[in-house]
Amino acid sequence: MDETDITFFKDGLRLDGRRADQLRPVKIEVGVLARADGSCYIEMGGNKVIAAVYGPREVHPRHLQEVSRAIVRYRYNMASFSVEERKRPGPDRRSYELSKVSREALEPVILTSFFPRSVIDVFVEVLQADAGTRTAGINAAAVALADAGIPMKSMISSCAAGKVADTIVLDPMKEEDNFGQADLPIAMTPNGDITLMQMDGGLTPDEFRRAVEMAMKGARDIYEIQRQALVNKYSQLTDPGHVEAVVQ
Amino acid sequence: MDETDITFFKDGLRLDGRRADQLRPVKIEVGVLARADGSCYIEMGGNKVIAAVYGPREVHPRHLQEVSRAIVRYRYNMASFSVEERKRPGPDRRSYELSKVSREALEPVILTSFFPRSVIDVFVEVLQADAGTRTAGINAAAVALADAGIPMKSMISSCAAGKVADTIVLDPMKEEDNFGQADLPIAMTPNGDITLMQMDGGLTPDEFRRAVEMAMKGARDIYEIQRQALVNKYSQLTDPGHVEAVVQ
Amino acid sequence: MDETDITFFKDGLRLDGRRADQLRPVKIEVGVLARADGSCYIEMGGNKVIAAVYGPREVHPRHLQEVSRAIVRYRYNMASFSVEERKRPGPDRRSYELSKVSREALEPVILTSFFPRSVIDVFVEVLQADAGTRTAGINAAAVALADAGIPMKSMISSCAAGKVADTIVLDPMKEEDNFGQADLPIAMTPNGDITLMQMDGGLTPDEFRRAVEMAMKGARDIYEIQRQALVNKYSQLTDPGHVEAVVQ
Amino acid sequence: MTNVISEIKKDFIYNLLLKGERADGRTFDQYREISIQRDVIRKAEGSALVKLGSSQVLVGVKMQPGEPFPDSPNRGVIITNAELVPLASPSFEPGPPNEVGIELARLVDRGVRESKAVDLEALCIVPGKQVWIVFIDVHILDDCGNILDAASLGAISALLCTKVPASKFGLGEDYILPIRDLPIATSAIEFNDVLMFDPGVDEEAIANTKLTIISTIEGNICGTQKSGTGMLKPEQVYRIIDIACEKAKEIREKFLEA
Amino acid sequence: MTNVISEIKKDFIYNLLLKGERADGRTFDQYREISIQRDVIRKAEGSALVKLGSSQVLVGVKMQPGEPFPDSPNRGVIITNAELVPLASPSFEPGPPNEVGIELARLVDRGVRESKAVDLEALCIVPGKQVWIVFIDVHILDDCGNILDAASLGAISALLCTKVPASKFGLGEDYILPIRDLPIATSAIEFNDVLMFDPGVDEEAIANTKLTIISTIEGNICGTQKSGTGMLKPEQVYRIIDIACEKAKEIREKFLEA
Amino acid sequence: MTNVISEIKKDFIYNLLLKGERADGRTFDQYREISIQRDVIRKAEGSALVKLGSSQVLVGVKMQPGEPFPDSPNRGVIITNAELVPLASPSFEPGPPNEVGIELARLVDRGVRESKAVDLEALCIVPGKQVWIVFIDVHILDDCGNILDAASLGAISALLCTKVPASKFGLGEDYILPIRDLPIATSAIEFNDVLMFDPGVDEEAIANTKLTIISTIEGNICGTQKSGTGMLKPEQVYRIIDIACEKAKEIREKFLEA
Repeated sequence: MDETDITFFKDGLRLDGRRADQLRPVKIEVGVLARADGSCYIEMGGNKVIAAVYGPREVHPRHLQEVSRAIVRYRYNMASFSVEERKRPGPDRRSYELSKVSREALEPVILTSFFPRSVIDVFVEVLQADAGTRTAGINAAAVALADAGIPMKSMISSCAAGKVADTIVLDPMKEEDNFGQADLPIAMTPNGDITLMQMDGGLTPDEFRRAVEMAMKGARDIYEIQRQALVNKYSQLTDPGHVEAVVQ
Repeated sequence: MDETDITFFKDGLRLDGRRADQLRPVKIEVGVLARADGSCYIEMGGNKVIAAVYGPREVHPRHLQEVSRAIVRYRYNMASFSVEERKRPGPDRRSYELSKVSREALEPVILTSFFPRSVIDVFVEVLQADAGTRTAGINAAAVALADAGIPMKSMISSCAAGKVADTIVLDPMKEEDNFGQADLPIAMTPNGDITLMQMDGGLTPDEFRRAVEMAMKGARDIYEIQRQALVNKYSQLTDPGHVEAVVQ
Repeated sequence: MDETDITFFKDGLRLDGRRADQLRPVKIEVGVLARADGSCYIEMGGNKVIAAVYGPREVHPRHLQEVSRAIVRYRYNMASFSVEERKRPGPDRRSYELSKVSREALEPVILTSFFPRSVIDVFVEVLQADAGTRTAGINAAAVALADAGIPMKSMISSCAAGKVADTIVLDPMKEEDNFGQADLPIAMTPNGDITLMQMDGGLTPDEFRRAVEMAMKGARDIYEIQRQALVNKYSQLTDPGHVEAVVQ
Repeated sequence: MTNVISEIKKDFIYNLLLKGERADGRTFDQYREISIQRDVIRKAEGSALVKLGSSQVLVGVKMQPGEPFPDSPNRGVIITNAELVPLASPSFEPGPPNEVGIELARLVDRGVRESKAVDLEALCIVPGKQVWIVFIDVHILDDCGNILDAASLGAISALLCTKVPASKFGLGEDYILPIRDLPIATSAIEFNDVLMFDPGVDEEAIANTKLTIISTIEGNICGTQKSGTGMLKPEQVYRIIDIACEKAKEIREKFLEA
Repeated sequence: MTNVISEIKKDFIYNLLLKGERADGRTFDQYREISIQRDVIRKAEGSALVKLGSSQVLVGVKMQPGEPFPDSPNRGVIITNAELVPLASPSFEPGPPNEVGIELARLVDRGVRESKAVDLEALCIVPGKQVWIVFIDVHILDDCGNILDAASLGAISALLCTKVPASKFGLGEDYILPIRDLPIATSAIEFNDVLMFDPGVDEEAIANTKLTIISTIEGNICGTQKSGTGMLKPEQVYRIIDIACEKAKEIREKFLEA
Repeated sequence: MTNVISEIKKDFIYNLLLKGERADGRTFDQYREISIQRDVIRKAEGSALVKLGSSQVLVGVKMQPGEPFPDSPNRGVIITNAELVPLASPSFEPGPPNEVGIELARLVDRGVRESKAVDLEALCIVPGKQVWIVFIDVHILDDCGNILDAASLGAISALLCTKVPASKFGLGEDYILPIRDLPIATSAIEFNDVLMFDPGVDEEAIANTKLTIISTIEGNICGTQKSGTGMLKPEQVYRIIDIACEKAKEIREKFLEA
């Protein structure tokens, strides 16, 4: 990532008018798919991402079964038309890595021991990409897990911080991601336990701390939106017990 | 498919001297392979196609097994040298589609419930292609199934009709297929039950009916040749029972 | 392989100063890897090859199991940086063939019936290539098998002979291999039972015999080095029984 | 458990059919509610989200200059791909398209191609050298039955709002992709001699024969495909064609020509 | 069931061998009946259907202009491929060539290449830019044993009737591909110190060692390959070579030089 | 049997950890013995064999001219690949890189790329046309734990001795690849609130959280990655960062700046 002649700030505000510590608009809808056991659609800025959860269900092929717990699979996939230049269908090296770290971001809160020998499948489709698809995907996937009634220790919320023009900013958009100095996505529980942390670019140890703290603040804001989306869906239900359990 | 300056008819006859409703020469040989359980070689015009049947036999991998019936697999494959420009070995999207519809053309008459948990494999190799390889393949495969002693409700016969220079023609050859206005391959039982129907190009509903009827007429003619080929092979046998059953 | 203007001999010696029937320097180290059950590193001239043996162990996928014996797998692989022009990672057609003939060179001496339903995996990585990687790989693999304690009827030793400037030479190096007239690699037991024999180029039947005999002489010399390497490793052990058995 | 439920469902639908009814109260030739949202993906040159009852299909069109095929040097290229991603159905699996996905993509492609909806000659930039490549990418989001009709409708809808991105490649001003026909695919299943249009996913599960008819503005047929392991009488074929062309006309007028 | 039959067959052949006999009455160095039909595929530049007893192999040769390899800018390119399609044997599986198919293709290729049967320099069109690519495609149709010898014989037979399609590519008139040598592969299996040439499929199943010798018009050896998990004494190798060169001469004179 | 032994091993290590000890007597932030041999592969432009305790990783660097990416026409290209060949561990399988191998390659790549260790502008030959492609190939030979740190150290070590093969391609004289930074990856696992650097393979098996920090000469952080299915408190992250930068400095000074 190179700095270029781009002016990232004008009158103290970012290219899209945000303050340094401000999220892009977030919209979350729960239960948007009929076939999936749980699903969620999210918009974070220009990102449009949909997540579905299937399971717990039987594992194929069998030899992947674990005797004492459910395995979790996570498939991050970009639609061919989701990016500026058409992407060839199918997974590439980037999507394999993102699938791995996203799965590892969610697995710590899933009570996999409840479902030995089974699988919980999480499928994330990026329909439109605008920097931050992995965090959007994790946010949608966590809500979809709750919507599917998968028992979880807590919600997971994800957000990135970045560095542009030597300033730490929250939730970088495309231009800030492409030409910025660093990107640091995290995912965490409402308690602040970190389940995903990646970073690339260049940060001093002090900047690193400030970026982590800003990303955590963003994740907490997103958590409120996730919670509200689930409450909205389940508020009419007579027994919202498992939802409460999820978002405690 | 575009019309071009090609003159498709001369003195009421087609480029190869056929009438509009005439088949190309057909030659069928039964039992041409030693290893296969049943086999058939067919020439339809310039097409040279060979079919083999293996089975009923064990299914690998196991998870494809069906508890109440045999599964049927059909693999349509073109030899690299079968076409004008060398084809890369291995299946392409076209051959996947043709394999699917060809399997679905034969499966309705195969008594799969006789052989639970097993597979009937049909392999079709196009050695030389000249328009109509899918219909030739189905015709050969149906005879090979009979040759393998697979119990069938009836024979399946396949033929295409086309439209060239606004005329409906039977069994289009290469030039008519490449530059014609429509192609409509069908497969059917001797009773006229249709098991394959595809079409591309442009036909009015009325032309469509006439094309279907012409293709059915062609299929009936082919059925006679299939039947004769089987009778020729099995006429010396003391107990031709299962052949009779097949072609009745 | 074409002859070119290269002068292969000067004062009766080869480009690297060897006599026609002389091996390149050979260095063998046993037990160089911690994770593998047996391992061996070999240098033969400029070749640097490492072999590992795992097993007998469980077979995956299951359907490859043999009820009465262990199966043997052999994977010959070249590191991307092992050759002049970077090689794409992963197996190519050449490595599939070499893996097959190398496996068939070792399997005759492995007592596979001792380990029904299991697999003995032999992995060979070519780290630097300089003509003769298959023979180097087999030599290393045979020692690694012994190091893994796999019961064997005898050691296997491998060497090539070639023809350059109408002369039969032992253990061709890169230039002799690229521009020579023939290459004949063999593998054999210390008793002279041949387990690998390939050849390409052009040899009269008489030259063929002389090349086989020269290659067998080379293999016998390599056998001594293999034996010594194993003795060196196991000489301190109180019970060197299985080593003795191996190299007897 | 899932299988038991699905067997019960099948029996339920089966018994309804014998009484001449459908589970959701539709008549046999009635489509579920259709909605089309266009231009939903800003990064695509054209896009459409089609809902057919609960089935959801998103189609994106991307365009870029590229080389023509040697045998049609003056014509643009259409490449149609379908992803039956595992998000959309418990029966879809990750991996490259299987024969079901390939058949679907090829049928969508056939409708666009054989109806000559896109003027390929108009997509030539430099004869023999450079033409527009039109990628039609079908992304199935929720398979509640009859995704082929939805995908086909999504493809023509997305093409209708596709803007040729000429300026992005220094090839003049952007312009709307000219569309000359509006092919519509309509599919029916046959069961016990009943013909049902726009089958839901449970109806698809009990019937084993489907016929798809793709028809044009003129009321001509530009593509058909029988799928499934059953048989059809010629009269059934003709009956389906008659209704299919009528249904296609209704859908076309209501959603594409409005 | 199949396996039981095949075990009985094996025992039968085994017991015959111990008596010095073969199941079909042949002597140990006798080939099954050979037939070669050339030019059977009109779409190929050259083709041959070889029958070796019941084994059937079809070889097609296609040619097209293409780029030379950087390290041989003035030489044509030979690409040999073999398809062991599942039609030919219950033990062949669909999918890309496995190690058996790859070994077969590479041995056929080795015979053609190492005997210098095709004058690669003569296949240069524009030095460094354009040369003829010769595709030799081996299609196994029926594997009743010893398909390698049949494939190798098919390849040279197809090459012998290959017409270089120069006019099709605007490169002058078509001409017969010049062939300078006639490599013949002959294979023997070893069993109980008996050497049997041209093994049938059941004989292959009981022996576990095979040696293939490819020899030229001059009686020289241009390729050998031991395959299988057995061993051979040097004397056995030399014995096979002597007979192999003799057999190759007979086949060459009878079928290729006639 | 293997599994029983490994369970016993795990218990042993677990119990040691509870006592504040490691199986091999190291302190929690102590690395195993490191050795680096450079230029071990003559055929590579640069190479290094790194031993980290018993873990062994060989990295080779190859360079060749090629085309730049369209969006960076004046910059060289780095392509990093990692082969977790089955020779190195009973848990590695043949085949294309899985997600573990891909993650490792991408992290090694990220260290080199984000630290700007290689001056990509200096690798431009003809702007927009020809640049140097740098292939960094990581070959894991023996996985006794923490192969990422070893691979990362191997990559920068191999780059440090890489000679640009200009003369081979007629592009002037060979020269040493200029290196501007020395990124070092240091990884720690968390277990029961204990942070252990440079985990051995058994330690990796019991902990389920790892954090990797890649730091530069300046002491800045150019890459981090949490892996595994556990969680980390922010304070743990900061603690790891502090120690990691210190450890990286020690390793850099001892092995790369010597």
